[in-house]
Amino acid sequence: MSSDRERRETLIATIADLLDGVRHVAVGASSPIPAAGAMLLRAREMRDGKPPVRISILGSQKHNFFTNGGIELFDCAAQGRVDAFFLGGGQIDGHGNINLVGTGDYPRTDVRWPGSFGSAYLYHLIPRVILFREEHSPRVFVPKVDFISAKATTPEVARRGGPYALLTNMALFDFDRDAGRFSLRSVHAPFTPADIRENTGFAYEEPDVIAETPRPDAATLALLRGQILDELAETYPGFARSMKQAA
Amino acid sequence: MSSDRERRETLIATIADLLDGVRHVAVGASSPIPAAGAMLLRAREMRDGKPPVRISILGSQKHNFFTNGGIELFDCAAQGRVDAFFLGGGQIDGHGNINLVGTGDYPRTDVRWPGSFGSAYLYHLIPRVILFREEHSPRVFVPKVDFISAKATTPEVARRGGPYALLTNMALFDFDRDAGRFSLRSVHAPFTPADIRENTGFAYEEPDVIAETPRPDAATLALLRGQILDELAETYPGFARSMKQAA
Amino acid sequence: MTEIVALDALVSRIASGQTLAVPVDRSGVAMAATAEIIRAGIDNLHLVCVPISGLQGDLLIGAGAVATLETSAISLGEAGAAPRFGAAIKAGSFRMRDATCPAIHAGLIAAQHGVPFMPIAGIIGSDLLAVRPDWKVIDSPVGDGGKVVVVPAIKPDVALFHAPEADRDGNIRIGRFRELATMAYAAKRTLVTVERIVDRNLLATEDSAAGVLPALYVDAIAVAERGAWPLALWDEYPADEAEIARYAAMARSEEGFRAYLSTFLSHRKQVA
Amino acid sequence: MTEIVALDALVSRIASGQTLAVPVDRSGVAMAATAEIIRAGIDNLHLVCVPISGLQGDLLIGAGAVATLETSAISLGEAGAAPRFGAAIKAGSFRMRDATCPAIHAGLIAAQHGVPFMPIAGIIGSDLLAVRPDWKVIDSPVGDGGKVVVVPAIKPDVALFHAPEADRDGNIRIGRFRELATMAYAAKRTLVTVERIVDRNLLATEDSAAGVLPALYVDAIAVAERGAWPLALWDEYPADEAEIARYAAMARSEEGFRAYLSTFLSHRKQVA
Repeated sequence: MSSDRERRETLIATIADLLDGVRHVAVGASSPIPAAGAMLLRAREMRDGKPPVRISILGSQKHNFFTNGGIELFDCAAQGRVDAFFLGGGQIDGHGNINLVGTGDYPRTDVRWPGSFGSAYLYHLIPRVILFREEHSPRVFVPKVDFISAKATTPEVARRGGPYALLTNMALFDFDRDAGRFSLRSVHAPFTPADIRENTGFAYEEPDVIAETPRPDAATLALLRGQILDELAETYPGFARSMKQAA
Repeated sequence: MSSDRERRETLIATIADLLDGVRHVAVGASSPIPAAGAMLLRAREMRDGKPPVRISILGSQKHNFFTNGGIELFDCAAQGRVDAFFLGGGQIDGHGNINLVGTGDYPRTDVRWPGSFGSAYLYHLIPRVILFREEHSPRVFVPKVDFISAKATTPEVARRGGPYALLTNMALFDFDRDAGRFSLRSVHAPFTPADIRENTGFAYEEPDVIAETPRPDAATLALLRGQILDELAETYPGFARSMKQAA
Repeated sequence: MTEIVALDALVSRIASGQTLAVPVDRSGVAMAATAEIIRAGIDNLHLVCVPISGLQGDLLIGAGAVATLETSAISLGEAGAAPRFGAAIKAGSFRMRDATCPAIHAGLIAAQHGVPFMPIAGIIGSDLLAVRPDWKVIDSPVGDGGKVVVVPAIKPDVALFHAPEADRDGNIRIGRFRELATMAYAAKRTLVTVERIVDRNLLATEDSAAGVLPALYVDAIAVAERGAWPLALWDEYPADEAEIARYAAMARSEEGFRAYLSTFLSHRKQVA
Repeated sequence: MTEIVALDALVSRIASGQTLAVPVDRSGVAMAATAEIIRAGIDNLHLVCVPISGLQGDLLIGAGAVATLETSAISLGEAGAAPRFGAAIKAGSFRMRDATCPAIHAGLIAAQHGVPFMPIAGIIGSDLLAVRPDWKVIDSPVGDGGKVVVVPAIKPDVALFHAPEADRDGNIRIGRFRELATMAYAAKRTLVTVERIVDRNLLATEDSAAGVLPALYVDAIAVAERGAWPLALWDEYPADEAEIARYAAMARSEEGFRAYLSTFLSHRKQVA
């Protein structure tokens, strides 16, 4: 149990690091780990006397400072007022394209997922899209997605948005927008670069030396286990409870 | 004074008749006579047990049932939810085109009026636009306007809106959209068809027999001088007062 | 003129084959009216989810009421995948029109403004463009002439939602859920169920008026207490997560779905 | 982060040559800030009136602060024509961009949605199309391909208005005057003067939140009591019709205008 807690803590702290410098981060509904990462960033910036960080949690009445209905997040992103967002995917390919629709031939797909949500739009408009998918397996990370819900790079049109990093249960990748491919940045203990190769269905850059994803330092852990879990409990009571129980 | 009051009463009653059958009429700011006509229609329909008539008075907080800001009237018209509206014009020509910009060469016009407001848009979208201009003179009613703020007919595009009638201090004209011209319907006493010819700078159809614009009947006058002036006083206190004083 | 009618009379204004726009779970879903739609046998609907749906969409699909589904997603949220949606996709039992959230908003906004289409940012490169031939990529007629996606206006025959309250004039309190207003602007008819009718005029003050859909856009209202159940109604009651989880489990099979539906319809009947 | 600053500090965020969007008289016009703009000598402005203006526009024109005027009308309403506007048109002292009300809204809405243009109904046949070469007539890429007008996005450098109250977080109460929100969404920066700062959180309830422009869009706020005077502020005070009539009379001549302006600036200074 404790290792699952440590895994989550590492993911949350890694997300906070990936968000460094953003002023406004939006988080989808039912995304407790990204939300916790954003809250950790906010708490750390406040502690350090830096400008405040805004967090919008979609579907939350409490963390909603929008007043113009469901379109406002999308408009806000189009206006350049959202710096970071999270997307997942039933499939993610080596070019950063994501599939939220299904596998096999459209429309009678073999497996059908809920649908593309706002991905096709937001991927173009939010500068720092963090791909977050806990399951790290060849069925998720494929050479080519069966359906492109949202395309990572489109040289034919100007865009400010796109993938920034890919975070999984096993590793952290950077995304190179010019090359249109991922590069392994660090591996979470106890996994090895060989584990990553084995579980990733797409090709990616692999530097000679691969770092281990750092564990959060003591100050970060204190913040995370205290204030952040309390804040999180307002929106994700079940998740906060399971993190506390694991302590 | 009494004749000025009678003139206004005839205009108001004529407007109510022109609005017969509409469910939603919008009235511009500072238009007490059109507003009074709309209120007279509403009172008469209510008295006769007919479906209610909605009146939107632009810029009025009291007669405003819009909640989406300044664009809502325009959207509402585009949705086909506004049946009637009033437009004036520094110049109105025989094709029904109106000029709210100025005379002479644009942009350094000899006379400059405020501007086109929403006319260029609403003329296309509101089925029953009543042109209302009290001054009946050749400088207003010209063969061809110097600047077309809003065009009356555009065979090149489908439209539901356009001029329905032209009401002045002297006469009432119908507008024939297919022919793109006005036809004299009635003349207000004491004027004669010859007066109209003399004071109208554009050509128009003139039937063999020209009716006299009817004076409001007793029931209408009672409604107008009582309930309508009271309702009007909320939005146009000065106008209502001057009508009462003239009694 | 807004009429205040009984729930079955409200729903009788929806005809089979019409385009029906419904909101996302959190904005106020007319679940009682949905039960009545199914009971009345209204079908062949073109369902437009603004911009996604959950239990309501899955129930209508499972009941065979949907001929065309236009949505950016169908999901039961915490309770997982929408089982009847998945089964119907596999069976090919309706026409699927996959979208992305802001494109559905944009289509309704085009109808709000009375224009045939709206340009929309992003989307280029997505396979949605391949499966939505009604969406076009054009060269922008202004500026640098770059590529931009345009989507056609969405003009639903009926917009249907649930709200906390209406006043006697037919004004509806929608709070910040302005997509409900957009749906109503765009739709030919708007039908609303409410928890209650209040005596005060909702347009009386600027504060209360700001969160109001005016009666002008509302054709009929019916009172349906707990009318969003088992979904949440903002400011009123939370979602009944246990009930939604029960649905998610039962609806995995066609038989389980039928059993759930039967109980659901009779439960809603009792409340009404 | 919204900053609460003094009026002169607020106005110092507007630079000569910028595009400044201001609302129609009834929506909340920042007249105190307008006096400060003139006093500070900010000029060469591209003034966008949303969608028309009155006293504010005429004062700025008379003071020589306007290089380009984009509006659907300038009028003092009951008090008649805007005299400095008329005089400046005759003198050709600024670039005039005549518009029609919904086209200005549409331009701002394009910026709100982050698209280069918006289609708009009507307008065809109007000479506005001749004098606004930035407006285009295109064949609709969807539907029957009929002609439709498109207008480019309007992205003001600064949106400036006056409202009754802000809370300490920077949220602004705008009631039903949603064009104020549209201006803020479209603008790079939004500056707001208010009658007062309140301690309660304006986003606390759905009712109050519905009439709020969130702090996210607001760069700076200054308190300016009776900050719309002599114009009206909804829910607060009516227009000072006598003062506006006095302006209308005095501003008929350049000298009269100068005299009025001098008194107006010192009056506003006293209030501030």
